Amino acid sequence: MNKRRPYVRPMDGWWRKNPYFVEYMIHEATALFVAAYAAVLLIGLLRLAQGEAAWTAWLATLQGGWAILFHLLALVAISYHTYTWFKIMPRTMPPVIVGGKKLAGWVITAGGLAAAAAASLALLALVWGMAR
Amino acid sequence: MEIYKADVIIVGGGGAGLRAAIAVAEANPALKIALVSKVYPMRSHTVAAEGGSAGVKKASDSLDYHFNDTVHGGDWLCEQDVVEYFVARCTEELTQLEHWGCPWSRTEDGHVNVRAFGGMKIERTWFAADKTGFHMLHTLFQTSIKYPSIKRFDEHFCVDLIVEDNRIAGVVAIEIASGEFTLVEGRAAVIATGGAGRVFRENTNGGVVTGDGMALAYRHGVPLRDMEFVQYHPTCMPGTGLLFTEACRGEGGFLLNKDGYRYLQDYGLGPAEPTPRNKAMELGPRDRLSQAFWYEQQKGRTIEGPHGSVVHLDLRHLGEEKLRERLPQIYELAEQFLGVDPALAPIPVRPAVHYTMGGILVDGRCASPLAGLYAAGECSSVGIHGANRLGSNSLSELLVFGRVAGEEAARFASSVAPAAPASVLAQAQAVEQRVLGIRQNTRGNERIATLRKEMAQTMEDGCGIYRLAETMQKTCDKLDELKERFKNVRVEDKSSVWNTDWLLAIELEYQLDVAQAMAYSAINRRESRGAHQRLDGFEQRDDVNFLKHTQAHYVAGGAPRIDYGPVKITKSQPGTRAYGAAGEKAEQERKASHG
Amino acid sequence: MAEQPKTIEIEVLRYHPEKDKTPHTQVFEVPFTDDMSVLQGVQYIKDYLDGSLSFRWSCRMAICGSCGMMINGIPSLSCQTFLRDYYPARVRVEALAHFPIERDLVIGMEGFIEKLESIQPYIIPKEPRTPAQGEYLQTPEQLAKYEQFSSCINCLLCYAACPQFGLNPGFIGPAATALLHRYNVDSRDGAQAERMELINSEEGVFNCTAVGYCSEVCPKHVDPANAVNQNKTNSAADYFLRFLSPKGGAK
Amino acid sequence: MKRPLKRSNAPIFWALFGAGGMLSALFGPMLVFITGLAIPLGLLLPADTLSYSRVLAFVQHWIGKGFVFAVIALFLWHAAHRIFHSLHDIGIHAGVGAKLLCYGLALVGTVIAGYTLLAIGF
Ligand SMILES: Cc1cc2nc3c(=O)[nH]c(=O)nc-3n(C[C@H](O)[C@H](O)[C@H](O)COP(=O)(O)OP(=O)(O)OC[C@H]3O[C@@H](n4cnc5c(N)ncnc54)[C@H](O)[C@@H]3O)c2cc1C
Ligand code: SF4
Ligand code: F3S
Ligand code: FES
Repeated sequence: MNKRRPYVRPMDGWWRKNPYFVEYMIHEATALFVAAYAAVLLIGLLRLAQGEAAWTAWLATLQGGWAILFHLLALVAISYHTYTWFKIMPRTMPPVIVGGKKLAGWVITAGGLAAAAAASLALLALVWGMAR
Repeated sequence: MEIYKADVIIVGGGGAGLRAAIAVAEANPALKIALVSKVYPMRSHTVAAEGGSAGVKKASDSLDYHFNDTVHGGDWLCEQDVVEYFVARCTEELTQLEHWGCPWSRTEDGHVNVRAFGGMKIERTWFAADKTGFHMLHTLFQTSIKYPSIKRFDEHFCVDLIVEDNRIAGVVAIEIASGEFTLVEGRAAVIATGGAGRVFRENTNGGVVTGDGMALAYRHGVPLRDMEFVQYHPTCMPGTGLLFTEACRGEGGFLLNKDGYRYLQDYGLGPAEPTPRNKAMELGPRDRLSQAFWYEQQKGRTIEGPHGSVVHLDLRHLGEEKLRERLPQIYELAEQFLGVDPALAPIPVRPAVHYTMGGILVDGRCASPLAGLYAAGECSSVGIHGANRLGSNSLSELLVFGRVAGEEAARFASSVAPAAPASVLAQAQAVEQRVLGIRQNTRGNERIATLRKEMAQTMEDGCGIYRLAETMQKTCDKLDELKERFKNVRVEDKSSVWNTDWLLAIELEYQLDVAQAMAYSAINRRESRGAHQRLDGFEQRDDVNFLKHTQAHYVAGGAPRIDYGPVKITKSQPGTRAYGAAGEKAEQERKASHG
Repeated sequence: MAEQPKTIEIEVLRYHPEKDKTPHTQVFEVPFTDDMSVLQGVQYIKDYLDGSLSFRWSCRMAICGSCGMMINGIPSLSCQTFLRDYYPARVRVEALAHFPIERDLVIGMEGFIEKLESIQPYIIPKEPRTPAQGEYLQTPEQLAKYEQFSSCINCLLCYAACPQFGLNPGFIGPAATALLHRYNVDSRDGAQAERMELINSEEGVFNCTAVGYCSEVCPKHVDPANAVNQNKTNSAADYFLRFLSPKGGAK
Repeated sequence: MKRPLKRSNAPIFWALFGAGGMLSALFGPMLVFITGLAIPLGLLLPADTLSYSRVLAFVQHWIGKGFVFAVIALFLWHAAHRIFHSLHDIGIHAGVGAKLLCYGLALVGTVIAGYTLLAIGF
């Protein structure tokens, strides 16, 4: 008679048990802000389609306290998303060989963050240029 | 009891066992193979081998050189016809392993690279960074998965062989996960259970290296040959015994005493040169290096550490970059276990038991005197190591003789009919009762750990680097006493599932048998040769009386019976074993006299 | 001895299938020295305090892969983790997470072995060759492409680190994928397409949400997360390109 | 594994997730800053930057259309994928339901954005 009786441990609350997982859940949660921000833009787009008055009204709502607060939080969350996105990049990308040597992880992360900074500046410059 | 009907049984999933299993599968895909191992194959101790595996590779090298290095290194106690076969097969086997995916280190143009190793005249050691055994074992294990005829019994602990009509008929194993017994029937069996280094206190071996297969064959009347020859490796971690591979010295490491002096030059291994020269100084053979350590210790020129005397292995001059590239694992071991950065500080080292040269007596085709029983790898004594193994010969041995054992076992299994199943089962049930008895014994009061520690200590005392009749006798007596006390061993754990307490007790019994064979073989060899060095009037090699193999025979309830067998000499007459400048001179003279 | 010998407390998660319904913890006092690994601590318990404690170990040098345990909640090789890093606090030792506990610190490994067997972990040569023809040429650069992925010791720490494996034990998981990838990128091998089916399947790489902790705990710097995630790209390419290629990619 | 293997259709969602993740990592913070903070608060940029005519012109150009569509759709797909997995992570195995909800919403958003952009014309 076989006396084996393997015990399977439950997974409940696993994400609370290790700081690494807590961090993971936080960066996953940034998706909520990405979604919400996309929704805000979508509403803006709909308002735009409805004509000038609707659009201006939408712009005005963006000036409300809650709207500002939301965008502040979204800014933090999505910036954090940017940071973590490039932080795991070395883990998700094929190795980059430069001069016979594998590029170190931090170089890739730094490169990604630099690209994000460049893209942001370009975007800002573009909008600024259009506005003038 | 579960019954599995195989054709060929292989006990041991290390390098030798896996190579044998593949050989059977390739020789005859119709044969059913049972591969029984007490650990998952990739946990076998082959995994720990660091340095490399020998096979003639360079144009400047030759089979004769490899032959001579091996026979001289073995102090002429080798079976020379077997060595000839061996050196001729190494390169093909290593190449085969390359085809199976082994990540050998390469030269710039894509060929397999070779490095220097102790006692080897020309660089011929194939290596995969400093994880050679690891890569060989995983390559073999993963390749074995390709063959559907290999049925693995992982984590099955073999407790006995079944012999019927004077030939092998099966093995009995415990499924560790359930504690249930399995009878594996078969017409041929290969034992590939590895060495027995853990009968000693400080050793480089893994917990699984307990000589089980040696004891199994021994108890069934197969002699253990040359068991007194136990290799000390000169550069091990004090305390744990973990190994710093010889490759450290092959790459150019120095051994220094407490004055920072390369003391090996005082022991006929000089001259001391800044870069490694084959067969000289730090690249001398292991027995000589370990012996030199012992003398330095006697002279008070070693360094005292918390785990005894040490000397320094100095790698600093090689620089961090080279160390990280060529010896990455060594680098990490030193950093983590000792807190030493080898690029900045020397590593404290001392000799520890490393390898059992002797083992199950088999002929050049790996056949033991018991029909159908074969052995390969460290558990066997096929005759290539003699009185002292050269580093990097044993990994090649696993391949060459693992294959031979597999092919021979396949041939034998195809040539005979199975034994009568009823009597085989009856025997197996008797084995089950006996082995369960060890667990169920409630009267005992001896702790397993205590007996084990006493055994390991007495082996170190009596059968260490240098030996004296008096201490060896003490060891023999102590082992007799321990065997007596073993009858009262207490297995605390009475349960079935994963009862490692029980397995440790069984292993201890195997170890005591093997230790006895070693100690009695040692005390009876009244000469000094290779790894067996005496200081009690037998300091010289004695070819007149002892150019022969010791054979220890099991005697139930008593001391082993020792007798001797001849040594096969083909083309190398015993000469002086000299290294360093003296060795080169001796070789010149030998050449000159041959014209 | 002038100094009072020091001791450290080791808290062990025990489970005995023949007696216990669920695991429970037990605390042992173990003599402490500076150079003792957690494995040595646990061995001390077995040798002198409680012979019934079960765990796997062998090499003591971080290469055989048997001694993985959760040490203070972190998947670790116990032979390579030192008590001095916790002293004087108590150390908690448990069986590797996400695996069934067979007993005490011993986990069931069959699932992993099945996965390993399923990935065809052997060279299926691009151009067959006999030993007489000598070795395949492989430059150090070609070797470097797979060497890292070939250094996996099957210690399973990465599985104990991967919540996606915990949530779905069918997931092929980090180490097996790393080994699969090791063969795919070996210049001698020509069977990437055959191995794709598994990568693409529901047990395959898309179970991974790039948690990345697997690579964090890997004692051999295999970076299994990298193997898994590179194969997402490969799999996606295979998924979309099969419509283009006449043979339809992997089936 | 001997049993038949079922091909996962995850690559579609994963590709959208990855594209959205990359786009939001590169432009997300600055977009939020511009539309949500700089303009409403009159920081850095003139208050009329997003005047109706300007935005309309932008969205009527095919580049602008493309950008707006990509941002809204890919952000949604990225988020949907992550949220779907996180539900699984925290033990809500709503299975098909959760999948439909997450990806369904993303799909609806995508369709609305596409339709509206087309409706706005060129
Ligand atoms: C640290 C170290 C470094 C080394 N470096 C080198 C080197 O650089 N070059 C070189 O040539 N040699 C080296 N050696 C020696 C060489 O590695 C070994 O001799 C060789 O690996 C032994 O292989 P094996 O297959 O005979 O046994 P192992 O690999 O030890 O395998 C034994 C197998 O038998 C099984 N087994 C044992 N008992 C039982 C039982 N009762 N029931 C079921 N199964 C059982 C085990 O599970 C295991 O699978 C080194 C040795 C050590 C310890
Ligand atoms: S990938 Fe790393 S952590 Fe995972 S099993 Fe292999 S060695 Fe262990
Ligand atoms: S932790 Fe698991 S989720 Fe992926 S990156 Fe590693 S396999
Ligand atoms: S005991 Fe081998 S890895 Fe720890």
